[in-house]
Amino acid sequence: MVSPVLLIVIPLGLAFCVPLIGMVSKRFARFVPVVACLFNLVVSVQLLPAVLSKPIVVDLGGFGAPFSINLFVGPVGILFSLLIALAGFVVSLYALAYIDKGPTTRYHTLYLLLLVGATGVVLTGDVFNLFVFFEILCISSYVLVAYRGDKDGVESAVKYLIQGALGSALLLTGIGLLYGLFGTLNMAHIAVQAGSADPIPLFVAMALIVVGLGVEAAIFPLNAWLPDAHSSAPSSISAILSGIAIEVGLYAVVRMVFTVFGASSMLSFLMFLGVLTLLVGELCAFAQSNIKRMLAYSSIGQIGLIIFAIAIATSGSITGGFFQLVSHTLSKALLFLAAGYMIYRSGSMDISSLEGMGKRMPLTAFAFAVGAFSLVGLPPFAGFPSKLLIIRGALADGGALLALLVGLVLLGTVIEGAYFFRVIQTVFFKKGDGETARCEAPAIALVSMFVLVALIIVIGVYPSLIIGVLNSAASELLVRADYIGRVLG
Amino acid sequence: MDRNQLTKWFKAPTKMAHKYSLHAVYFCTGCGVIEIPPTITARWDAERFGVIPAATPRHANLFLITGYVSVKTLRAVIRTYEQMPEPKFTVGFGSCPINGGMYWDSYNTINQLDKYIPIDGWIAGCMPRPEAIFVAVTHLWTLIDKDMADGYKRYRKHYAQYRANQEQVLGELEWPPLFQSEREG
Amino acid sequence: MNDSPMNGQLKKKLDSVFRDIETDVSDDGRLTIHATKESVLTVLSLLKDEGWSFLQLVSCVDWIKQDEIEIVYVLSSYVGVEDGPDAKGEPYAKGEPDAKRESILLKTRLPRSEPSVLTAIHVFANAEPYEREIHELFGVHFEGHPRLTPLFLDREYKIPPFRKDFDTEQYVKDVFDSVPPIDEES
Amino acid sequence: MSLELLMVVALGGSLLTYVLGRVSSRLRNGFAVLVSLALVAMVASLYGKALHVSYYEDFLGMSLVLRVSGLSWLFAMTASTLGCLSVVFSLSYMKGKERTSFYYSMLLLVNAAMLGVVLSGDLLSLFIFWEIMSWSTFLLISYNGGPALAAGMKYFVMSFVGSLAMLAGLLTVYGSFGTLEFGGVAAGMLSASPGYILAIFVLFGVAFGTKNAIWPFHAWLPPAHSEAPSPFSAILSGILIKMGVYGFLLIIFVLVGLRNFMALGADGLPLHTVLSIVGAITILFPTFMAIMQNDAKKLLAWSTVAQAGYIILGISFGTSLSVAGGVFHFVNHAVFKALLFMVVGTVEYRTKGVRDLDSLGGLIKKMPLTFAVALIGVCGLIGVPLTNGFVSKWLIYKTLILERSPFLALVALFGTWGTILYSYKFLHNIFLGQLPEKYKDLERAPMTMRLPMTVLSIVVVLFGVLPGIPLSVINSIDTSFGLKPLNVTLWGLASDTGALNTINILAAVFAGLLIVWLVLKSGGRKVSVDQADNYAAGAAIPKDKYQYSVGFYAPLTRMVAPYLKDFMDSFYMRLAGWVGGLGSGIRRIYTGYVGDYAMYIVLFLAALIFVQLTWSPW
Amino acid sequence: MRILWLVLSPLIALAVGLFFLGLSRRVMARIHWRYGPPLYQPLIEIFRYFTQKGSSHGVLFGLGIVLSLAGSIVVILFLPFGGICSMSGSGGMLVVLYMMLLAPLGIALSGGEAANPNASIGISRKLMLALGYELPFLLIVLAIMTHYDTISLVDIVSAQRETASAFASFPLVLSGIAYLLILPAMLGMRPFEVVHAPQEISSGPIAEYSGPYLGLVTIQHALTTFIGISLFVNLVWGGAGNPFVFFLKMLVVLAFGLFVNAAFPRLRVEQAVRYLWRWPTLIAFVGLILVVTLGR
Repeated sequence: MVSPVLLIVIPLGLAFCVPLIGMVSKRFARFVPVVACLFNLVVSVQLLPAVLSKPIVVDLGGFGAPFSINLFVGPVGILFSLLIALAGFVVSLYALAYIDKGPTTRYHTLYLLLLVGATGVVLTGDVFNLFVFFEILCISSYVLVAYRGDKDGVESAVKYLIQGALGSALLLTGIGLLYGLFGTLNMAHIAVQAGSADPIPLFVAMALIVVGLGVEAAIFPLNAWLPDAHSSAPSSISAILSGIAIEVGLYAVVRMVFTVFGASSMLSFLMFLGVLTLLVGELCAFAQSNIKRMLAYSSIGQIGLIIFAIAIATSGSITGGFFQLVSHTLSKALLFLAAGYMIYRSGSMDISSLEGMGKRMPLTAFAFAVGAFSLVGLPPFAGFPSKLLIIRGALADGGALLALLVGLVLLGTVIEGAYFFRVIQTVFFKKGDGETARCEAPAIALVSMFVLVALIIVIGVYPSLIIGVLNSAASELLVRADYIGRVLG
Repeated sequence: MDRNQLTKWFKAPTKMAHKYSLHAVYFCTGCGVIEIPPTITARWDAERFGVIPAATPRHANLFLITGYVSVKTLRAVIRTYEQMPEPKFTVGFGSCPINGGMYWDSYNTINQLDKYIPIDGWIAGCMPRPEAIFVAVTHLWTLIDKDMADGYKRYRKHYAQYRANQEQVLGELEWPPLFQSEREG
Repeated sequence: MNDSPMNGQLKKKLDSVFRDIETDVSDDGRLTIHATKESVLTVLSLLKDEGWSFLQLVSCVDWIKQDEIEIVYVLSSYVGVEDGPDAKGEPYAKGEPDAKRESILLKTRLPRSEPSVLTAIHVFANAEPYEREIHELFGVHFEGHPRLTPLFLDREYKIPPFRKDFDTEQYVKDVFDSVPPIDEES
Repeated sequence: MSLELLMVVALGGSLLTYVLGRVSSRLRNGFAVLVSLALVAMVASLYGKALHVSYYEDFLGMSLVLRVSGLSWLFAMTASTLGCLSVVFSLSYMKGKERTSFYYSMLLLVNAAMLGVVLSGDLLSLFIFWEIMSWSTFLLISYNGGPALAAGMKYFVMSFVGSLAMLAGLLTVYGSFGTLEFGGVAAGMLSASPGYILAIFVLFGVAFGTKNAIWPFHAWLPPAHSEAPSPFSAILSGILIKMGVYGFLLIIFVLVGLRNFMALGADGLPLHTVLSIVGAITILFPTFMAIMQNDAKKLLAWSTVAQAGYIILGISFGTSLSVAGGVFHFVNHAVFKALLFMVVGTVEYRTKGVRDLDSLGGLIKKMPLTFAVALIGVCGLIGVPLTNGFVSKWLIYKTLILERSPFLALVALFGTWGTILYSYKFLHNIFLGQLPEKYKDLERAPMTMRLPMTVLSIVVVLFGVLPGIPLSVINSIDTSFGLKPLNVTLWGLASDTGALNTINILAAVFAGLLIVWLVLKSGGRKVSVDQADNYAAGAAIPKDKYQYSVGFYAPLTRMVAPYLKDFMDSFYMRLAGWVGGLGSGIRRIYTGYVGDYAMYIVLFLAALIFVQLTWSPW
Repeated sequence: MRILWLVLSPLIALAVGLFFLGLSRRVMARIHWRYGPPLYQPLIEIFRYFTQKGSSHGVLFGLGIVLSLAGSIVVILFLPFGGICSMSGSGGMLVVLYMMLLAPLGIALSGGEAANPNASIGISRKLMLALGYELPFLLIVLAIMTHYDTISLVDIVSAQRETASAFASFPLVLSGIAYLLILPAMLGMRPFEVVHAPQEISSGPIAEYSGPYLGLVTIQHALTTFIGISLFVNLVWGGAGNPFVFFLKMLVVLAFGLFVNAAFPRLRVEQAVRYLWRWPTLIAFVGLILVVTLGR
C-alpha cells in the first residue's frame, strides 16, 4: 500500500522541480502540475478503500503519538485530498491553455505549492503542522492572486495578505496558547486534555484559532478579502481559491471545533453564523454586476450553508454539509473556469458583457449553466442531493428554531437562484449587439470543464457513489473518541 | 280591416306586407328633412300607416329623397340606394330632385334625380307639407298594388345606362357595379 | 357713434406705422383697412396684438370690372378694445361687452389672373377652412396653406364657380343637362 | 408497458432530439413528432392499469417509485397529447427561428418532466421531476428574449419559492414518517395532528398554488404566458400549470385524505372554505384583468388564472360532484386553452408576430378555419352548452348551489359573464370587423398548425356532447378517492337533484337550428355582399379606420380600472426591489479599505471573547 | 303530449312575443298621444322582411343569427309556461342561464362578421350592460334557488304555488324588488336602450341585417321579450297554473316595463352599469344574505 505521505511529498518535490524543468522547456513545465495532481488523485483513490475501513495514522520520525508529527488520513482527510487532487487536476488541465502569458513557471510552482499546502492541512494531525501547511497555502495564494501583476490584482493581493497575515498571527497566538496550556501540539492529545483545562484560556485559544482560520474560511465577518481576491485572480486560481482554499479553511475550523476542542456549545453559534454568512453572501451576490465578484460572493454564501449544515452536528446534516462541499467545489470550479473563458473572450467582467455568449461559446455556456444549476440545487445535478441532505438533516431534528433557520437558508437559495438565472438569461437569451462568430474555448479547457460537468451530473444522479465516504467522514467528525483512540492508539 | 283588405292579403300578401311597412331611410339630403319629424311624431303619426324611419338602408324599403341633391350627395344617395334590399321604392320629395327647383342653375346640384336612380314617385312643392307625404304614400300603395312601383326592376334592367350617367357626373365610382352581368350585356 | 374713439385711435396708430395702407371709418363707425397683399399679415398680427383676436371669417369678392379679387378679413374682439392691450384675451372682461365690441374689415386686392396671397393660418389658425373654401370657389392661391384640397365640391372646375365669369347656366347645360335621360325602351 | 421505459423514452427522446438537431433539422422534427406520438401511445396503453415500480432503490436512502393510477393516467394522457399536438404545431411556428433544436429538446423535456411528475409514486421523485419541469420551463419562457427575460425571471423566482417550500414540506414528512411513498405517507397522515397536517398542507399548497397561479401567487403567469413561444404557451397554460391541480388533488385526496382535509380548522375557519374563497378571488379578479388586456396572449393568460380558480373551487368542496367538476374542468381547460393559444400562435405566425388586439381584425376572411376553431375554443371557455366547458362548469355550479354557497356560485357565474366579455373581445378584435389593408394577402394557416387545432376543437365538441367519455374516467378517479360514485351516463349525469342530459340539449339545439335555418331558407333570395360593403351613412368606407376595437370596453374599463390594481404583483416587485436594495446596502460592509477589514477581524475576536467572559454562554 | 308541447311552446312564445311587440308599440304611441300602428304591425314587418332580398356578409353572418334564434327557442323549451314545461329534467335553471348566452353571442358573432363598427359598438355596449344586470340578476336567481333549494325552474314554480309567490314572501321580497329594478335593462327598454340606439349607432348590432336576417332578428327580439318577462313571472311571481293566467301576469309586467320605457331618457352605458351595480345589486345582495341567514 502506498503511504499517504506521498500525497504531500511528491507534489512538493515536483513543485520545486517546476523551475528546473522550466529552465529546460517552459512547455514541459506546464505539465508538471497535471502529473502531480494525477498522481495525488490516483494515490487518494487507491487509499480510499483502506481508509474507509480503518483510518491510517502515519507517524513521522518514528516516534509514536503524541510526540511525533503525524498524519491522520481519515475519511475526512481522504475526502478532502481527493477533492483537492481532483480540482487541482482539472484546473491544471484548464491552466494548460489558460495560463499562456507571464511568468508561467512560477505560476505552476506556486500552484503546486498551494495544493500541497491544502493537502497538508487536511491530512496533518498536528496543530503546528497545520499552521505551517496553512501558511504554504496562504502565501502561495497571495502571490497567485497578484499573478497578472495589474493594479487590481496587486491591490487585492495586498489586502488579502494583510488580512491573511492577521489571521495567521491570531492562529499562531492561539496555537501558542494551546501549547502553553497543554504542552503538546498533537490534536488528539489536546483533545484528550481539553475537557480538563481551564475554560477561559482554552476559550481564548479556541477563539483565536477559529478566528484565525475563519479568515481563510471566509466566515462572515472575516471574509472581506474574498471578493477582491477571487475576482482579480486569474480564473483558474479563482476556481482553486473558491473550490479548495476556503474549503480547506473551513476544514480547519471544523476540525478544531469538533475534534480538537469538542466545543459542542459553540455549534449553535456557528449555525447562526453560517446562516448569516449565507444571507450576506447571497444578498451581496444578488446586487453584483461583476460576474466574478458575484461568483465570489456566492462562494461566501455556500460556505455559510456548509457551516450551517455541519454545525447542526447530526450525522445526516454533516453528510449533507460535506456533500455540499463536494458539489460546491465541483460547481464553483466549473463556474469560474467557464466564466474565465467567457470573460477572456468578451474582455469584460461585467455580466452584461456576456450577452450572446450562448451563441458564441455554446459549450462553455452550457458548462456554465450546468454549474449554475448545480449550485442552485436543481435536480439532476450534484447540488440537489446535497441541499436535500442538508435540509433533511436540519428538519429531521424537528425544532422550531431550526425550521426557521431552514426557512432563511431556503430564502438564500431563492436569491441565489435569482442571480444565477439572471446570468443564464444574459448568457443565452439576450441578443448581444457585438460579434456573433463562434469563439469556443480551447479544447483542453473544454475537456477540463466537461470532466466537471460529467462529475456533477453523475454525482447528481448517483449520489450513492460518494455517500459512503461522506457518511464515514461525518462519523469521524462526530465520534471524537474514535479519532483520539486511533491517533493515540 | 274590411273584407276588401282581407282578400288583398290573401291574394298578394307580399305586396300588402310591403305596403303597410314602408320603412324610410332616415337620410337627410336637403331642407325637406325638416318635414320628417312632424310626420313621424304625434302631430301626424306616420306609424299608423306603417311608415317609420329606419336606422340604416339595410332595414328600409322606402327612400325619401328630401330636397336638393348636390353632386356630392348624389354619391351617397346612390350608395345608399344600392344598399337597400329589394324590393325598394324611391320617392322624390320637393321640387329640387324633380328639376332642380330653385337650384336649377346651380353649378353643383343635379337637376333630375331620375337620370341617376329610378324614382317611383314625386312629391312636388317647395316644401310639400307632411300631408303630401301621406298622399304620396297612398299613391305608392296603389302603385305597389298595380306592380307599377318597379323602380328597382328598372334599375336592374337599365343598370348600364344608370351607371353610365352616374359616372358621367361623378367621374370614376369607387364601388364596383351592383349588377355585373347586365353591365357587360 | 360716428367716430368711435378707439377706432380713431387705432386708425391713427395704423397710419403712423404703415405706409402702404389706407384706412377709413365708415358712417357707422366701422374701421376698414385697405392693405396691400404684402402687408396683410403684418397688419393682421398687429391687429391681433391690439386685441382684435378673433377672425370672424375670411371672405372674397370678385371685382370683375377692375379685374381684381378682393380678400376680406373680418376681425373682431372679445373685449372692448379701449380697455387696452392689457385686457386682451379676457372675453367680456369689463363693462358692457356688446356696446364696445367692434369688427374691423381688412381688405386686400389681388390680380384676377393669378390671385395669390400668404396664408393667414399662422396668425389665425381658424383661417384654414375659409381659405380652403376661397381657394375652391374663387381660385385664390394661399401660399403656405397645408392642404388646398376641395372642401365642399366633389370635383374640379375649369373656372372656379364663384367667379363672376362662371356661367352657371351654361355649365348646367353642359354638365347636368347633357346627361341623357334613361331610355326605358331599349 | 413498463413505466421506466416510458420515462426513458421521454427523457432520452428529449436529449436525442437535441443531438439530431445538430445533424439535420428535418430528421429532428420527425423524431420529435415520433417521440411525442410514441409517448401518447404508451400512456394510452396504460389505461386502467395500476402499476407500481421502484426504479431507483436507494437515492440517499429513499427509494424512488413510479406508479400509475386513474388520476395520474388522466393527467399523463392530457400532458402527452397536448405535448404531441404542440410539437406538431411548432413545426411551422418555429420554422426559421434560431435555436430550434434547443426549443424542441426543451419542449420534450418539459413534457417528460410533466409525465414524471404525474407518474411519480413518491414525493421525492415528484419533487425531482417538478424541479426539472420548473427549470426547463424557465428556459423556454426566456427563449424569446426581450420582455420574456423579466417574465422568465419572475416565473423562476416564484416557482422556486414554491418548490423550496415543497422541499421543506416533503422533508418534514420524511422526518416524521421515514418514507416518501404515497402509501406510507397516507398511512402516516391518518394519525397525524391537525396542526401538522395544516403545516404540511400550507407548504405544499404554496408550491402547488404557485404553479397553478391561484391568487395570490398568480403574478408570474400573465407575463410568462404572453412572452413564451405560443406552442409552449399552449402547454404552459393547458397542462403545466395544472400540475398544481394534480398536486392539490394528490395532497388532499391521496396523502392527507379527504376526512382529514375537511376537518382542518373545522371549528374555526375551515381550510377548504379558505381554499374555495381563494378560488373565488382567483376567478373574479383575473377575469376583470383579462377584460382590460390588449394583448391577445395576455388576455388568455389572465383567463387561465381565472379558469384555474374554477378548478380550485371545484376541488375544494370535496364532494364527488365538485371534484368531478374540477377535474373535468382541468381536462377541458387544457383542451380549449391550448387551442386558443395555438390560434394566437397561428395569427402571430401569419402576421409576423402581431398579437396586439388593437391592430388586428377581419381575419375571418383570410383564416376561416382558424376562426372556426377559435370560436369553438371560446365557446368551450365560456361554457356554451354542447361544449366541454359547459359540463364541467355545470358540475361546479351545481355543487355550489347544492352545498348552499350562493356567494361562491355568484362569483363563478359572474365570472362566466366576464369570460364572455373578454372572449368576445378576443374573437372580435382578431377575426371580426374590418380587415386591415396590410393583411389583404394573408395566407391561411399551414397544415401542421391546422391539424392540432382541429383535433383539439373536435375534442371540445366531443366532450361537450358526450361528456360521459371523460366523466367515466373521472368517476373512477372519484371512487379511488373514496368519494361516492356519480351516476354517469354517456350524455351526462342522472341524479335526483337535477339531471344533465346533453343529448336532450343537443336535440333541442339541433331542432332549433334546423327550424330557424328552414325559416331563413324560406325567406327571400340572399345575395352575398363584400364584407366591406357597409352602411356608413352613404360615405365611402375609410380603409383601416372603420373598425371599433381600440378600447372595446372603454366605459367599463373607466369604471373598474381604478379598483383593479394587481397589488400582489406590485408587492412582489417591491419585495424584489427591497432585496436588491438590501443587497446593495449590505455590500457597503465591504468598504474596500483593508483597515476596516482588519478591524472586522479584530472586533469579531474581541466580541467573541468579551461575550464569553461576560456571560460565558459557551 | 310532450312532443306536441315541444312544437307548440316556441310557437306560443312567438305569438305572445309578437303580440307584446305590437302592443308595446301601440301603448307607446298612445302615451305619445298618437294613434299608433295596428297590433299586428310586427307580423307585417316580419313578413315584409322575409320577402325582401337579404344581403349576407359571410357564412357566420347567417349562422350567428340562426344560432342566436335557436338558442332563444331552446331557452323557451326550458321555461315553464303556465304549468307547461317541455324540457323540465335536463339541467334546470343553469342551462337556462347558459342558453340565454347564445342569443347575444350569436348576434354578436354575426354582427362582428358584418364588419360594421356600429354593430361592434352596439355589441360592446350590450355585453357591458349584460355584465351590469347580470350581477343583480345572479344574486336574485341564487337567492331564489337557495331559498327553494333546487336548480329546477319547475320546482321553483311549484314551490311558490304551494306557499306564497316569491314576491310576497319575506326574504325573497327584496329579490323581487331588485328584479323589478333591473327588468327594463334585461328587456332592453329605455333607459337601458343604449345598445340599439338607432340615431347614434344606426341600431347597433343589427345595423347590417336586411331581408330575412332582419326578420329573424325581429323574431328573436319577440322571443327575448317573452323570455325576459316569463322568467320574471316564473321566478318571483309564482308562475301560473294555466297559460291564461300566466299570460295575464306577463301583460302586467310588460305594462310596467313600458311605462318605465316611456318615462325615461336613455342612459349612457356607464351610467346604466353604475345604476345596476348600485341599488338593484345592493337590494339583491341584502336579499341573498337574508335568504342565507334565515334559511327556509
